[in-house]
Amino acid sequence: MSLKLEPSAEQIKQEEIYKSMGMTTEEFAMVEKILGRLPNYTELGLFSVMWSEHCSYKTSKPVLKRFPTTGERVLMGPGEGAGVVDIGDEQAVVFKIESHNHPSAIEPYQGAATGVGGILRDIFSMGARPIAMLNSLRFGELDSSARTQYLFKEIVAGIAGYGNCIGVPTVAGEIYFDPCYEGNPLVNAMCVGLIDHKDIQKGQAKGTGNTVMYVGAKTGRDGIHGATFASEELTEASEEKRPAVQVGDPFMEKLLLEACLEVVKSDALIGIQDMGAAGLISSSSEMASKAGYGIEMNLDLVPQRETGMTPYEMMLSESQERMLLVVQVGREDEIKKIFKKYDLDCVAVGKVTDDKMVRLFHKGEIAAEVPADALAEDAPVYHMPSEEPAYYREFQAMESKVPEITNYEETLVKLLKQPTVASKEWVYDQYDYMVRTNTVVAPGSDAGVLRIRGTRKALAMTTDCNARYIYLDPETGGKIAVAEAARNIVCSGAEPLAITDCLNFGNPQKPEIFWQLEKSADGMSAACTELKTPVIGGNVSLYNETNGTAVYPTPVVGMVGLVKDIDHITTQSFKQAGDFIYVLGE
Amino acid sequence: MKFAVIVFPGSNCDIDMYHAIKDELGEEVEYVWHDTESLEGYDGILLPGGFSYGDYLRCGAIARFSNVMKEVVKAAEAGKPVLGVCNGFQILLEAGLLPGAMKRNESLQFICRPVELKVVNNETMFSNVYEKDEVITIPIAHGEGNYYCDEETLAALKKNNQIVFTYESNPNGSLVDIAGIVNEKGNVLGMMPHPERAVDELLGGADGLKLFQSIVKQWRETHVVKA
Amino acid sequence: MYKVKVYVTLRESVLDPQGAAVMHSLHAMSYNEISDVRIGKYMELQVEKSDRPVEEVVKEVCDRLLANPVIEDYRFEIEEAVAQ
Amino acid sequence: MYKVKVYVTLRESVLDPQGAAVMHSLHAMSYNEISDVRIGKYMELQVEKSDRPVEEVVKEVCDRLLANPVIEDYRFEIEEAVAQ
Ligand SMILES: Nc1ncnc2c1ncn2[C@@H]1O[C@H](COP(=O)(O)OP(=O)(O)O)[C@@H](O)[C@H]1O
Repeated sequence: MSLKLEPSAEQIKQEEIYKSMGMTTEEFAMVEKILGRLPNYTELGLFSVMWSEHCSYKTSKPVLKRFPTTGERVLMGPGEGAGVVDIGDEQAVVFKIESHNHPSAIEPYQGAATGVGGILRDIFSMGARPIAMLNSLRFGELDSSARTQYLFKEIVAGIAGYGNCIGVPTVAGEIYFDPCYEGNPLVNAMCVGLIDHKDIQKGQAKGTGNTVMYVGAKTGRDGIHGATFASEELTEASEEKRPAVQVGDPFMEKLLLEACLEVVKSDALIGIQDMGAAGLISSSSEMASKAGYGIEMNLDLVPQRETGMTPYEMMLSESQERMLLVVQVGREDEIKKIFKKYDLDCVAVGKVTDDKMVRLFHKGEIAAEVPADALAEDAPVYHMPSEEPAYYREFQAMESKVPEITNYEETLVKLLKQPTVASKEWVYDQYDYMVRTNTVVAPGSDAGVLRIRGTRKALAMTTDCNARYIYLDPETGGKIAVAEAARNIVCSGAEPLAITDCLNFGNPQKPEIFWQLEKSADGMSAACTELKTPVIGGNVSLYNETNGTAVYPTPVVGMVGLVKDIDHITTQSFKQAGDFIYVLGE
Repeated sequence: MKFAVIVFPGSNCDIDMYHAIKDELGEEVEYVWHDTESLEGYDGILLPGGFSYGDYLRCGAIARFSNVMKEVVKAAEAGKPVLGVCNGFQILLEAGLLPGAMKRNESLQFICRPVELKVVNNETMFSNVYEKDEVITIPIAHGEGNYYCDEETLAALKKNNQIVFTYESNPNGSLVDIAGIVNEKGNVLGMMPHPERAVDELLGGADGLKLFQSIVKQWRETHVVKA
Repeated sequence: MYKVKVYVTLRESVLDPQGAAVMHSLHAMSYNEISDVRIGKYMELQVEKSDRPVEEVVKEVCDRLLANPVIEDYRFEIEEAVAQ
Repeated sequence: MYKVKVYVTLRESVLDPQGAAVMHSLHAMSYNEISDVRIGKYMELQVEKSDRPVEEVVKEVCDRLLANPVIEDYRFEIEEAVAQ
């Protein structure tokens, strides 16, 4: 049994093994205090992932607080899987953007593909049918290296591979090439879904005695984060067994999607949440904590793809295409029947308790026993020091200079040849942007536009962020990013509703980086307030650096707008000779 | 006329097909799940696009063993119109209802865009409303639409006038620009382009509608007693 | 139990777009000594003993599902394996 | 000239959606004796003699292009072939 090879609680403390999981001595002391004892290896693993930046937002929380998040139409703001905005007629739009930068840098095809899979689950776990995908990509200069070309090709193929297979059209996006992304490409994927108000789901585990069910793909050792496990101490050759990269199965996800959308119509369902980052532990502890209950699970019942998995491995696995459900006790069969139609695993693995604990059983023993709130809510929050960088002061002091152009034609042709400016047809031709036949405006215009069948309405959507502006002046740049998105929406004939954002930054422990983060959030907030487009959700990706150099601060804005009547849809192209051309603005 | 849209696990153009028939063509249509044992009562069978069983192994290879495929074969033998679009075409090839096989696109990339097709045979039950040699625009969206067959088969296709649609500008490497073929009897059509995506001007064109109208026209002529 | 290895290749007369692309990249990387590349599938099956001879089962499975006779050939090797 | 056979397989604990789907389908077709399917790639290369040892070239090509070391393993066999 590999369990026996796990270090003991005393060893963890004495040998500071928690450090190899990315936990500080102070944080370890907090855990010890919360539990009133030393954590065992599994429990330490739970805390280390749940308190990681990715799950807890421990350094970005203070920044996110600055965003305006409410508005007349906002039905659900940040906090759930995705935000929800009212679009009339008892319908709502659900959307969110998320990063998959680091996995894509290691294995571009699968990294990008599973990024698409993850954001899709965030949308359909809300009960919404995903209707469109968008993406925002950043690479090094295209001609700089074979590696960059490889990343570009594979990432695009990965997005196409997953999205096309599951049958959700990819309708818009943006791509920039700049040397700052050479070692650290950015892959942000956004998904937009449509829902009837009555179907909106929450990820919550309510009602003592209700049943916790596991559905979808089996759990394997994939994606247990490299930094958060001490593989050598576990078993020899365990490195071999634990690829940090997950492989996506869009076919499985398509079945899961259809099954979940059937299940949300059942009143036997109480809560549903995607097993994304930190898999079983994040979904279970968050669902329990949100509802003010606890969860008890028997890990022997978890469907497993590999043999001999430890509780640590099962709880931290990031195997894709899985969901956790809470179902009214006694009505499990109704739910099982739906999943059976799609040939999916659907297994009762535990129950809701009233003691606010996450309690895990494995082979007849308690493998972990931790307060749900402590995992989901009580991560420390850090207020990082912030400092205006020297480069910024230099730029501010510089005279602005207008480049001299002698030959307009030549300059124009040169500009159009820049990969960042050139047509992206090579990319979007690989995306099925038409499947489900609602795409009125395909990639190539300002925003993607989809009609809503059975109504006169349509939705316009775009992603935007000019990171160079943000680098030069984060606050103004942040405003520009939101304003650009709003212009793209308005130019499509829609009224901007709200935004989602993905904050891609460097290491926040550097005061200059944290300053960029704060300032751009301030700029975005100001623009959002002015334009009445609240931030209804988003994602943070920090530590985007190679060899100590950060990428440009890249807070990607995803915006959705409502077209009241499909007759109002406008596109970018000139329509006929003789029409007047106007320039608006300054 | 009543159509069945067969839904395999992983089909994703089922909805598009359904709405094309119901909203634009104005005929009756129902979804039929892959494990259905009978297709009685349906006058036309539609195999939609998508990624049945993830297109794992080979496109269409797994789907062709579904229960419902036995019924599709029966319907084809009975002379009912059977239309396979994209993945549906691939399934018909794997099932042997049409000759040949699909390879990956020459570019090895998935391609989604509207393309021009020529109606080279307008005498089938799927193309009788088109003009001969009419050029129409219908979108493609596939990664494996590079049609292949051996020389003998090709000669037979030509001889029997089984090639219905060809690409004006070959997007995928397909043999002699083949975009769609019928079986010898003429009641099973497989095509890579998506006519169901081209039935509404709002979405960029309606050239695909005539294909469905052709089916209905032929059916009326043979089934509806003229008053 | 048996471990069965199945090799599925495109028929010789069929052009292999994937192989061609890989060869193209190899030449671009200056591996000029590589003069041909063909890409097929390699499958490993685990087959339990049953009342039918394993060869028969494997052959049937290859003919029916694993290979497409219109464009592919296959061959297989069977090894007796020790159950774990 | 050499004929080189390269086998690329997914690393052991990496999910193999293809293999899983094929196995599922085989069971639906009642081939219950088949208890596991893993699907990988099989490639045949033709390599001309050059001043570098063929093993070295093939290994390099596998590492650089033919296999993805993050999720795949490979092995190869080299046969001396008679030029036609
Ligand atoms: N990654 C992508 N995915 C989908 N569509 C894209 C992507 N990148 C660019 N596009 C589309 O290409 C068009 C042009 O993009 P871009 O060159 O960034 O110009 P702009 O930002 O001025 O609209 C837009 O319609 C955009 O939606």
